[in-house]
Amino acid sequence: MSELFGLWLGALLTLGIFSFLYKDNPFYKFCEALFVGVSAGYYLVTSYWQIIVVKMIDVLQVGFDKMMVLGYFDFQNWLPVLGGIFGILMLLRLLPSIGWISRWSLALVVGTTAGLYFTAYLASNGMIPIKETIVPLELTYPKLFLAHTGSFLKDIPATIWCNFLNVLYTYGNWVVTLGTFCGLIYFFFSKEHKGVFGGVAKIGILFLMVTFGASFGYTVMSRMSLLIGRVDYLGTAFGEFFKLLK
Amino acid sequence: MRRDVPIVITAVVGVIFLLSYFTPHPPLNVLHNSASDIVMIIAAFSILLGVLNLIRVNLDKVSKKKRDWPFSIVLIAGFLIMTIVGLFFSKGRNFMEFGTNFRYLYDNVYNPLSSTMFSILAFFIASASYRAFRARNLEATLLLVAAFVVMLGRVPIGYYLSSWIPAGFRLGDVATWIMDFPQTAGQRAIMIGIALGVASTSIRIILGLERTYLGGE
Amino acid sequence: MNFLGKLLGIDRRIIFLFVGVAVALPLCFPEVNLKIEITDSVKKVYDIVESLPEGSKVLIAFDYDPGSMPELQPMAESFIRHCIRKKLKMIIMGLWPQGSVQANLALEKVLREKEFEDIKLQEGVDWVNLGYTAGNEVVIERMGSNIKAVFAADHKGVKLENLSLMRGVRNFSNIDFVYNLSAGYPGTQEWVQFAVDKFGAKLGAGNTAVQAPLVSPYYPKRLLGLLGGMKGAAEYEFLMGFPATGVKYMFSQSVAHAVVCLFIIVGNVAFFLNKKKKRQGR
Amino acid sequence: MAWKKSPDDGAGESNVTTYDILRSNQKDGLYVLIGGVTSGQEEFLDNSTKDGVKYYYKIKAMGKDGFSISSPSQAISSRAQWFDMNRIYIFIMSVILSCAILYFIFQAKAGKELFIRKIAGLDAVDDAVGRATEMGRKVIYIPGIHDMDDIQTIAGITILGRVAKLVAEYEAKLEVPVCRSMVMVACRETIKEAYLNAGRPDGYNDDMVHYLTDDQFAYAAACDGIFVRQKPAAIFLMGTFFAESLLLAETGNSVGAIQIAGTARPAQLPFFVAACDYTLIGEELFAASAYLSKDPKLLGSLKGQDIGKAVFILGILVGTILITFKILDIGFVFNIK
Repeated sequence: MSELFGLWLGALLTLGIFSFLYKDNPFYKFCEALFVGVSAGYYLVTSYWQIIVVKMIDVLQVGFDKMMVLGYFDFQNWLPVLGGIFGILMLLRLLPSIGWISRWSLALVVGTTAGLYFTAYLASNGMIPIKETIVPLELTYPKLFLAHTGSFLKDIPATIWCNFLNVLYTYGNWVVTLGTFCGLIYFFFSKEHKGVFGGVAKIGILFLMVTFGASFGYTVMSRMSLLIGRVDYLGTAFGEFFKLLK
Repeated sequence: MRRDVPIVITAVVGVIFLLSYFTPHPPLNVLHNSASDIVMIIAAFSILLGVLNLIRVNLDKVSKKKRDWPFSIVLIAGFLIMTIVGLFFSKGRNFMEFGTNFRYLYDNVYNPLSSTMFSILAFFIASASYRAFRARNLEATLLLVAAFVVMLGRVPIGYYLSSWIPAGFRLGDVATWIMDFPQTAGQRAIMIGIALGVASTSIRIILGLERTYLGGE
Repeated sequence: MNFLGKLLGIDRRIIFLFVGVAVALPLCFPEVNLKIEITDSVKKVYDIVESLPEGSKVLIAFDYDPGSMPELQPMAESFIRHCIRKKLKMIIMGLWPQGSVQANLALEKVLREKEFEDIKLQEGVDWVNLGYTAGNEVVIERMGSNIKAVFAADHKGVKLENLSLMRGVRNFSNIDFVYNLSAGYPGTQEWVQFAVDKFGAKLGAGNTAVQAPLVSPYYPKRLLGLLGGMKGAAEYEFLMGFPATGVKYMFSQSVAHAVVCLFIIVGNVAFFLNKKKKRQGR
Repeated sequence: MAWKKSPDDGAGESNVTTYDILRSNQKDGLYVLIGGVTSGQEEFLDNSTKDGVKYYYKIKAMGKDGFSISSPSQAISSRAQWFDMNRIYIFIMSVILSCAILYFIFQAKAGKELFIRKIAGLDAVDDAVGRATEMGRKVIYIPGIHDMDDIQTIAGITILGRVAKLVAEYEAKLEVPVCRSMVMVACRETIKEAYLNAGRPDGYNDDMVHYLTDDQFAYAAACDGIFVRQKPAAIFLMGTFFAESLLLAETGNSVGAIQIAGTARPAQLPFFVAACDYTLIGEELFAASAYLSKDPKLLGSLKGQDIGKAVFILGILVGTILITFKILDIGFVFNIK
């Protein structure tokens, strides 16, 4: 029974969110408020159990045991203390007179981020794409074929099209190298986009537009499937409801 | 103390973590690996600040009977129920196991709300593409054509529309070509740019040139 | 305002309505049978399962969560259906915490189907569910030397030694086919890099539409077959001669895509006519 | 470590299927299984050692019908290094990049004029805030959904500093709903400082920034509610965004707000391009705060970035030519281990 109740509750909330598509209304406001409250609670609970308990208290416990039983100090197990101290400093915000101390925690977090991101991004976003872009370019003529069925006249459009696509695929790497080059030129800040430089930058923008269009079209499918899943869920819930009515 | 200590902390910590990438030697490697945990712990503590702010703002709405105040009661109630159930009535740290009260709320309240909000994207993606994909100029046309071809190339309609062409050259193959070549090129240019932007921002932060988030005296 | 102007600035709720109907209506007519072009990579998975002799052992890795159910659950169901038809032994596991739960849902659903009414399958003999283990690709790597070192017991806590199906299963060399359902990390990429490259497992996979192009370069050499998105799920059901959820969803998705495309076309036609009119008016 | 193949490897019936690697602290002690490889391989890398400790290894060849164990290896110990030689090239790249950026920062400090091209999205910031003032409606600023441990969030907050100063000067109204508690604290500090610099410290209050929830979709639901009910004149979306990008941008568009967005998440850029008036693409997000501040030191760092870009472009061109004519593959320089 509680399972069925849960299903209907979920279905009702689903409808509440969908109602926003028509316009803002009390039903949506209710769902929104509930969603914000419940999710804030969810994150509080998860942070407590999975971070404070697992990543701090448990680790410290092991460090403490190592010290007591094995008699040696394992640096790694005591690092969470650092997090704890700066976490508590953060909470000093609640006391207006010394709230400014929380800036120390912010400074620690921001410093860590700046240090780690510099190399991480240089590696994953800088070096690796460059390595992947360095590939041999095709220097030969493409193989053209006259007709795919034997009779050229019968299917001129198809043949032209096939050759066209064949050429596109043969010189694909040229497109990648050229596109990466022009795209990077677009990002130059300290040179005015004029003359030849401006022209190349313009081609760069065109490449970016194709990129955006393609990844937009690419995402449509997965978004549609999410909606299909939701609508099917609603269908199941209503199905159960009508079964009960009968 | 208010202004200079944070700048020193940022600079010192920044340099340590920058170097830790290149040094597999203790204690730097240990620090490098524990960095995300330390930050997570700080974030976990500070979540209390946000939650108290949320409660305060909404209590304020209720007490002053501001617009839509009844919904603030719903919000606070939702928060309290979820928190109390999760902390005290759901098998402690195994709170997400099947059969716990917390899990029940997660599956039947949180999850439907979350996945519905996610699925609304299907509607928005349709209205955004109707409005944005118009052949106003060359750039908009390329955006439109690329989106259109990739969208069609990935479902059976694309196959029906181009079934007169021999296999290997159909709409789906054009879509693949766009994804594999020009799309890859654009992505790479963006990614490399980002790497440089991040590097420069990091250096500005470490040098203390960007410090608005630390406030003034 | 004239008609064209109205059309260009159409209330987006009308578009919402069309999309909603396009998605919901096809779901109400599951009988409609779309003709589906079968992709080679899907046929490969089907052929491999067809070629396995009765009693072969198949490992099914469920690496996704409910977020990807619409795409991957139909794939899981039809693969399990195929295994039961061919009387194969199924070893189920998950690298995602929710994976083995999804597996149970799929298994329960298939076992309730009419086709299998008379078949009594026994857990531990005909299938086992090893549950979830944390560790991502390291789990795969360690399974390569000894599965029992990674999974001591199944999801109900029964020791592996006491499961007759697991007797004689030491590592990938005792498994005839591995099928991975993946929605991201860890998933097919990790299975290819560890199970296939290091231990020579035979791997087929089903991926979400977003993931599929990322792993398609592995096909056909390192990845023997691949199902991509709802289309892949529908194709497999088609091959099985058992159109079910996948075909139904696929139909819905096609109509929805068509509606979005039609709107784009209408928008552009209206845009150009309007521009022409304005030019004439001037 | 390496060994010789078993004679049975690849030979008929009693084929070796796998090699198990066993390890111990003592030569005759208890050996524990630490990993394995399939037949045909002769190498194994042990990543689980403690530095300075001596280890002994044995190889166990597993066949279908049984196994055989090798005699113990020589004592081996591993040792930590102060510099990871695998990362030498990225180190060099880091040094070049840092030097270029620092050099131009100092040049700018010394008073050298630097040219920076126009960035349309940022030139529109003024208009957007001005419009909000005229209409008497709010400016809403969303600094993404990640925490302070993401550099995009930090970039978003530094841009907030510049926008908040404008808002203070124009005496418009600003609201910043946030998704993370630390971001809330940082945003408050930022806005307070901006109001102070604009000479309007009394215009600031803490309630301009308020926390909603950590959850991405609940946050999006609440922000959509705020958009629809408050009908802001301008919306800024700057930082890390995931799927909620379009939920926010499309609702913002429907209420007629001027929207300026920026993110370095390539997957979300198309949605901002489709639904917002202006979009800062990737690197432009990181350049925005320097651009808006017009501070020569910050602008200098942009010039330094361009030097890095030139080096990368050169690397790609030279590398491609060399590999096309089969002279040399310099890919290893950019390899990351």
